[in-house]
Amino acid sequence: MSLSREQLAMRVARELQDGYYVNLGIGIPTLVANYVPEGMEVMLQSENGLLGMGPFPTDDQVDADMINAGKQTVTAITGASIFSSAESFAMIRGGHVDLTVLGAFEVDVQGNIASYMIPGKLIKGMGGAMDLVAGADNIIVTMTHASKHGESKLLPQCTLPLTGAGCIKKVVTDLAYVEIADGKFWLKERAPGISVDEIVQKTAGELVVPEVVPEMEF
Amino acid sequence: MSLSREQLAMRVARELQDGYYVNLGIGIPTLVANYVPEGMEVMLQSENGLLGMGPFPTDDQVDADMINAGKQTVTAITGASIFSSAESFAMIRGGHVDLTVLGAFEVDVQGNIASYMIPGKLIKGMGGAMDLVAGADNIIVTMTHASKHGESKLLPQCTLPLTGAGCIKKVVTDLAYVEIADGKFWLKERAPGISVDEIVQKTAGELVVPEVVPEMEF
Amino acid sequence: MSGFDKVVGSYEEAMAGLEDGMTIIAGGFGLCGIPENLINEIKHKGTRELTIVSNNCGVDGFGLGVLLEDRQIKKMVSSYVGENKLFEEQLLAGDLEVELTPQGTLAEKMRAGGAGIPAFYTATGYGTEVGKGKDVKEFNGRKYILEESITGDFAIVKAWKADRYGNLVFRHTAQNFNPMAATAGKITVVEVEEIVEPGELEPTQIHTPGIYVNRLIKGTFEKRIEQRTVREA
Amino acid sequence: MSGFDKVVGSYEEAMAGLEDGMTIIAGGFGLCGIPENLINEIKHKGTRELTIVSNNCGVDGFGLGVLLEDRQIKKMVSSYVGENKLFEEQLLAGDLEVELTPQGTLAEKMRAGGAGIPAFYTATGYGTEVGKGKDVKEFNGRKYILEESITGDFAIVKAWKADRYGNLVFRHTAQNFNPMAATAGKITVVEVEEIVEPGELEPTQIHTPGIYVNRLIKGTFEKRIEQRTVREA
Repeated sequence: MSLSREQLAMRVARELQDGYYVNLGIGIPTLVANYVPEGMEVMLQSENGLLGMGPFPTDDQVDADMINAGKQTVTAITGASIFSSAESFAMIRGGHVDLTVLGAFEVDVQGNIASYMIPGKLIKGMGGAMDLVAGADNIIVTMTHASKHGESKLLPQCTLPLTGAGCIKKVVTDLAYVEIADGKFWLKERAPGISVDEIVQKTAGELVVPEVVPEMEF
Repeated sequence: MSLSREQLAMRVARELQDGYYVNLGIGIPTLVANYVPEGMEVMLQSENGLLGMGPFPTDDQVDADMINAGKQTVTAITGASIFSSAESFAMIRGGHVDLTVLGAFEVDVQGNIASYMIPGKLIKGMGGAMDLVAGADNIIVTMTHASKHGESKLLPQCTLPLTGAGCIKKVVTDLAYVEIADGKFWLKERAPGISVDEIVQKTAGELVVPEVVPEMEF
Repeated sequence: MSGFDKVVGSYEEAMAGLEDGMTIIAGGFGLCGIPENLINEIKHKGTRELTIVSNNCGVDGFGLGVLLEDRQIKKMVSSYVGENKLFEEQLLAGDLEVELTPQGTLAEKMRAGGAGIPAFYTATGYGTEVGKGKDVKEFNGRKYILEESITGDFAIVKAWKADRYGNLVFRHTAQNFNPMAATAGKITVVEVEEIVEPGELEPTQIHTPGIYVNRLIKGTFEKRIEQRTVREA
Repeated sequence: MSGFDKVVGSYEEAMAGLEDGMTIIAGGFGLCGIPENLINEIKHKGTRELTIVSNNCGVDGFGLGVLLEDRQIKKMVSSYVGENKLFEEQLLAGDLEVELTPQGTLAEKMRAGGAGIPAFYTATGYGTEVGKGKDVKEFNGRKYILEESITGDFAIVKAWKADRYGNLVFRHTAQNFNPMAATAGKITVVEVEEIVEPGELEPTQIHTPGIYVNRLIKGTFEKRIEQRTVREA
């Protein structure tokens, strides 16, 4: 079975380390916050200017002046700091965020990522995504391995406008955990019950498959 | 009689306007604060990160954490703000300070200024002076017209390392008020009792002298 | 004393001098911390052919979105404009120009504009559409693109508290782009929830020193919420 | 929980890993807001061949000046170094190198270093010794020079209050270069007068978010005054 959204988030959460400052993109990445391992503490950075993002507010805590980068009402945890957008992106672009998790439309064997625009269809803008992929050393892309129509999203070359060039090294999909190096995808783990054949078939870019491909653990 | 330090400061103070943000350099410029015309309010910027510098503290107000750019203990007035050096120079370099008053060793007909270094003799550094002359539109240089040995400080070309190139338009000396434009000095006012001849004689750079040169008022 | 009293008496006075074709830099992120009344005054004034630099363009019927209704905006410089249909319509019809700018680059361009830095290098956007036609330079083995700063004829800003010197404090995440916007306007206009007595704001805790502020007005705010998300108590 | 507890137990631990030949960025202006005990620890440690980036070099016998006594400094990057004789002696003897950098450029270089901006254009220093050999570019009819950012192996910072997350607040004008220095160290070490409980610092009033801070220690400070100037009461 391909991973559920929750399982994807659980797998990504295994990459967390105690004391990490983490920026989570909209969608599946946001769910990662629900699976921080016990005894571990991470601090969430929201690029509109909040370090130490807490859970959604209760009804009586809702405050229009307290939102996250997805424009949702949120709270701040103890130890949080709040600052300007310039300061927020100084943090991000200066490489101070330990881990960035974001979604994508496509990635390719060169580590390129396309995630913000489908010409003629979707022209909303990149928001902070270009800054995040350019500023972080440690990025995890989460997405489905293929589109609804079965088209691979792990390509020899991205077809959509890029969000960033040569910046992606780790991809967690609903089928596999794949790393990118030396112009190739490297299969590291498969989702429980998913065959290597299915992953190979749904990966358009060159994929290096080791003799043994362990199943993901959560 | 050539102007005293206090008279120099008084003459410069006539250039103040109500609501001006002003940066005063060390020495004579600092004295300008004592001659702000009645009913007028100016705010002093100190480049170590203080807008709204007040007088020196009384003995019991002295605080090691409260100093000005000259490293003297100071106070802050009501309405002051205190910030980082980057913010302070963002203000200065961004052209937000209305008037800058500073001393100099030499100025020349191109509006160049030399004020921070005498090779082989004085190598203390430029501090914030290069930022101030590059960031301000409205700069007044105050200095003696000539050295103790009678050598003019208003030159065809500065001989010392420059603090800034082409940035000075107004000079108040102990003998005259001179403007700089079109590669020439323009004599605008003479100190009370000082003859035009003496000014001409002590000005090495080309000086344009109008038919009537009014005496300075304070 | 009057020289530092930035308070003006009306929104008309606050936006006096705004003319067709000008560039306005606006604070706010989504609908959070936006100068809603100053925007409404621009709508009321009917100024046209505006270039607006703002992270977003409000929503249909609120925030900067209201300026789309009478086609007052010629061009938007934004990082994300996905919240309004009218925007999309005008964009597809060619009535509106948009310069998509990465959010961090946008914030930095405003800061640079206010700080006298005409341009800076950044890794953001290198190898993408954003980098096309821009100078590229390598530092320590990595490639960066040159981005130029932004300044505006006007900056419109929303703060929480101010004193009459124009010293500003922002509330929670309503700070966002406002401090940078405040530095980058030839004329910076600020609306606030509360004007306090001089001396009430602790000097080291002022987010925006009054030197950046030209006009100040106290407003009342709707503070619409774009995505109300709550959990069980 | 421990992951965010930046507090270390000793000055030795605070400066652990400092090696000969490293670059240290130091906060402070004159003797105001200087990390005096961290500096003393460097003296005690005897590390040599250091490049120190700091607006000033203390005075003879206090602040960074103490590192001159055993010739621990190879190079200073500063805007003003006129306060110590030992400095002048070593400079004239060729034992010490100095890179004079305009104060605003120095502050901006540190900020840029922390913010991932490898270089920026500035008008400061154009046409002077400072501009020699640097790229020149014209924007809107004015010429600017390209200045590169600075980062350090260590940054040493003095703050007033901190919580154990490393969130910092500075006191009065002791802020100066400290916030920029804090962003620009691979390892940023901060000494403070007081460590408060998490939550005591208002989130919007934190000058330096803890993300920039690696190690934190509570010290006691002499706070020497360089120019005591007073008026009659």
